[in-house]
Amino acid sequence: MSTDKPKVPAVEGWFESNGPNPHLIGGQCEKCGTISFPREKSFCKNPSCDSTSFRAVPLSQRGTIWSYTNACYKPPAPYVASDPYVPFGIAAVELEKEGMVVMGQLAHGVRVEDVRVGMEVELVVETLFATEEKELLVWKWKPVAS
Amino acid sequence: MSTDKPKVPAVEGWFESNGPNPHLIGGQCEKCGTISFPREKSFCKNPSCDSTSFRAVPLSQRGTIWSYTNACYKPPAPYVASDPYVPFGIAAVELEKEGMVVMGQLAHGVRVEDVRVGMEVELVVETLFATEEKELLVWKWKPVAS
Amino acid sequence: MARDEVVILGVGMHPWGKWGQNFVEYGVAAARAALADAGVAWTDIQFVSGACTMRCGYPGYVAGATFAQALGWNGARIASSYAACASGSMALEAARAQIRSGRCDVALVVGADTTPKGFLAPQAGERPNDPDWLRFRLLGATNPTYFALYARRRMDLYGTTERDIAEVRVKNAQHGFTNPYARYRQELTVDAVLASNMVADPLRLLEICATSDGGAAVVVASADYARKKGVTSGVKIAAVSTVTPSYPSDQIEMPDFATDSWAVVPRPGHAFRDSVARAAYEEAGLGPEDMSLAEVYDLSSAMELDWYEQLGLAEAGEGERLLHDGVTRLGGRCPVNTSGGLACFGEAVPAQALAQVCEVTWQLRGTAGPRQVKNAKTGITANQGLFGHGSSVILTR
Amino acid sequence: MARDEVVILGVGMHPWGKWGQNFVEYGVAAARAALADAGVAWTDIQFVSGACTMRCGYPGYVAGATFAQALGWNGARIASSYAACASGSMALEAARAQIRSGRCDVALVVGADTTPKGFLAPQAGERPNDPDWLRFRLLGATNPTYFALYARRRMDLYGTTERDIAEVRVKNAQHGFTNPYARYRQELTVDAVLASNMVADPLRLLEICATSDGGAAVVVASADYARKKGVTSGVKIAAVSTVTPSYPSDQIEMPDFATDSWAVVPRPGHAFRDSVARAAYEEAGLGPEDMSLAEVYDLSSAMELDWYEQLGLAEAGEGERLLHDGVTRLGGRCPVNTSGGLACFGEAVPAQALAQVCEVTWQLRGTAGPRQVKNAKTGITANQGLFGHGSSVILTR
Ligand SMILES: [Zn+2]
Ligand SMILES: [Zn+2]
Repeated sequence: MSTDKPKVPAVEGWFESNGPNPHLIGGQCEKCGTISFPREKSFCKNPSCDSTSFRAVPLSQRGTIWSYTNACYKPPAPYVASDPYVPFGIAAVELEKEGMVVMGQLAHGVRVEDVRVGMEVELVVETLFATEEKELLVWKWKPVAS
Repeated sequence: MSTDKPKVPAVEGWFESNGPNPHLIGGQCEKCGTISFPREKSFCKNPSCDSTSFRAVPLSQRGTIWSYTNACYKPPAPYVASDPYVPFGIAAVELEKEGMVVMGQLAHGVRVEDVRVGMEVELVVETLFATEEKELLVWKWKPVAS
Repeated sequence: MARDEVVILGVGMHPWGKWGQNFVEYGVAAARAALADAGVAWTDIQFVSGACTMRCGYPGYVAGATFAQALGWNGARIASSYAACASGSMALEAARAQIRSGRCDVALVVGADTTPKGFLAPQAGERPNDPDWLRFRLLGATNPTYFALYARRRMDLYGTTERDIAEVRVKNAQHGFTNPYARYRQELTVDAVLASNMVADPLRLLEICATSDGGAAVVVASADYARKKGVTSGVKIAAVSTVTPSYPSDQIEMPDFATDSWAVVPRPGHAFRDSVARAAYEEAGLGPEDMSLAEVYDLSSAMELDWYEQLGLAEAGEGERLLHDGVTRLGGRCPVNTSGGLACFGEAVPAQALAQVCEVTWQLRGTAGPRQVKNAKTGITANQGLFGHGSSVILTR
Repeated sequence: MARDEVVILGVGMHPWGKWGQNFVEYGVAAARAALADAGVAWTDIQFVSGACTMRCGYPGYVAGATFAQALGWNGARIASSYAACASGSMALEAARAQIRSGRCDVALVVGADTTPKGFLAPQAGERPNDPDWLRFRLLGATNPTYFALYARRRMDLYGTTERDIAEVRVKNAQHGFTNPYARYRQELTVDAVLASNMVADPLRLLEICATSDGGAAVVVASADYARKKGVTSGVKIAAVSTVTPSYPSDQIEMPDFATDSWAVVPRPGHAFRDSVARAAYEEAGLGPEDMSLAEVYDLSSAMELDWYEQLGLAEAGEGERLLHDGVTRLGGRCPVNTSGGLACFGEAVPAQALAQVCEVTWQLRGTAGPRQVKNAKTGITANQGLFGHGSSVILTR
């Protein structure tokens, strides 16, 4: 999958892919501390809070699987599928500290048979798809090597 | 504007372009006689009529201008504009017998200065735009030569 | 706080299928059927409440006006409501509110759709601000992805088996088998269901609802108007719930990437989907034990098991028992999806919540034919549109 | 038939302009402003009525849910209404009906949009069944085409001059000059207007409204709720008209190619646009002579002259006299578009009917600053969405 093309995030500002500790970037309300993903920048999602100030915060790199599935058929556009199509897994992962569930693809090669509800996973960054010029990166979830 | 490419209507079943008497094709309710354009095929537009049967009828070739304007700027897609862009006129024409007003472009070369409310016009068929393979035809309104 | 009873005077549907016509035709056909059923002339209708479709261009966005124009402008006031799969209930509530506020006596509610084949996909174009576009782009997360997450969690937590899920599908096939409005009318075996292709583990092709063309319409009126028409024992609307979640919602919902966070504000006492029927029961002053039947939103067959519990018919994790005991089967205590459900209809988004109302109406009138629930007195519908649109209607006679 | 008064507790806007943000931000900013103005906490709102935008993906379609989620889920019931340019009034009526039917005491109505530059154009894709697509494809008929047809007919029938039309624009520039929410705040001369490029004869660039980003919100409540909040002399909703045409309609309407036919069924006694305000006057029990001001839909400056007559402020063909006599200017008997109108704001479709309500509310409260109408007691708004959506609101104090 990996090429010499430049690697860029498939979405701006949602995750940190450089360095040894890739992680999602959440927003934290400067008034009430509520965390959001994707990062809220305008209005706090806490209905009792009228804040409009937020800081970017790294989300936990590890969590536990809330649930999981896979995509046996090629998803429609705007998804850019591999050709030939290779099914991939998807997981919803609970982050304990943040008190939230975040979706992501399962890392390359991880099948639904390899995971179960409650299993510990960690965030990795992998290629989502490649264009002529570059590789588009996205966050994925991978079982923690035990 | 005219080429050797095959000429086909830009829309199916809205007007008759062949022969000496081009005309719009309306729908007439077989129950109450109400006329519609574009041709109604499913349900009568007369709220007191529950008919679902319609016949195709030719609409009057002549009418009087209800109002008119032009398009000084190039309309956006899906309009296919000439390049370079040439402004064109648009008229809403009242058909006496049918008791209705029908829009259409003004014939090539007819400017807003050439028409006025109440003026008699007749239907002509002209090229709307051309693709690599064919010319697309549409109905237009042209002042009756006096 | 109810001051007025609102009565269902007439219902009508256009059969579900893949007909290749404009959605307007299905809607007008359903509307004319409902008007005929009600014995009300179109020209007497004072308010037209359309459920929008986003797939059919401008006419779909302004569904109320589109149907009013196609039926022939009669000067009625109009509304066009959108709430994804819950649009029909929102449109029904809009009409009910007009009647209860004294602004009209009789209203027509219509929903219809023409749906493309395959996965529901976002419209063309780059829309990096639209979460519904991004979930396809970044995750390849289709609608079944979300249903599968719920199903797989249920399996891992409660021990639900693939066979259990298939049995829901088989039950609904048996129910819908004789429904003339259903698209899929064939009996199925558990083995046939389990032999169909996996789409999103653990959900198979036959356990995920298809996309359909279809239309449904309802004529509603004030009790006074109904009396003047000589209708004294009609079907009444006891409740319409159109609730949204309470913060923080801990259920991952289409098309979101993440739930709210419950780190700062604790989770509310009840989950969002539990609150949908709860609000309806509260308004009606009734409970799950009063329901003679239920029409629920089986986008996946597994989801129907969740609904048993969310409607209060069973405790959490007890849905399978209900199924196996035959409680939710025709002849059982509270048959679910007597129409055959989405399994036999497929989604026609703006029409489906109204189709549920049609089915419950026929059941309460005792005119449901071979799929009739004996002595049906009260029925509930439930569904949910993405972006937090809960929907539940309770009808009584 | 009115049983309950519905009160405008608060109004709020986000300034109109080209800000390049997501529409949700404008809506939430307007909502927070309206809540603050009303002194009502968001968590107390029981019903959220969103006016949809079709340009901003799924969040735009489900505007009610989108704003509710962005403000923080509070469990409120929601509606999302679409009626093109009349969407705001439809959303207001949805909220009013909930209050009048006793289903809630206080509701929030929100509309916001992000609008692209240039002509409003249909979404991409081939949609040969969609008249809104076909009018672009076959005729190159943009929105200004229709406004120009009305204007040119007026000129040929009534002798309206290009100068008359420009003078409407100049008046509205004078009105909007000091409005902090307006996008265009510059005084204009007739010569400057007439020097701007012709777009659709006889309409020039400065006489056709631009497309804008913007947001507007209104908090409405039952009279009981208002009293409990200590509000006893607030602005009240006297009428909301959301009528459709009566068959056969002889006015060519966007996006149609033709009118109805009046060969079989004779035309009704009044034209569609005349019926819009008429229905509002009827509900309010008031007439044009009672109006202290009006906010009308000047998609083109010429259209404002039509509205004078359609609102009953002048006989047909007498609109120009009203303008020249200064009746519709600040200081006149019934100033029109004191806000500056769409000429100074530009279209932000789902927000604009609500922006009209904001302006009339400020005028009736006497807080409109330099553009205050003296002793304003009653105001009317009027606009129209394509596909036959009439809209008019009357407010009183
Ligand atoms: Zn906060
Ligand atoms: Zn007829």
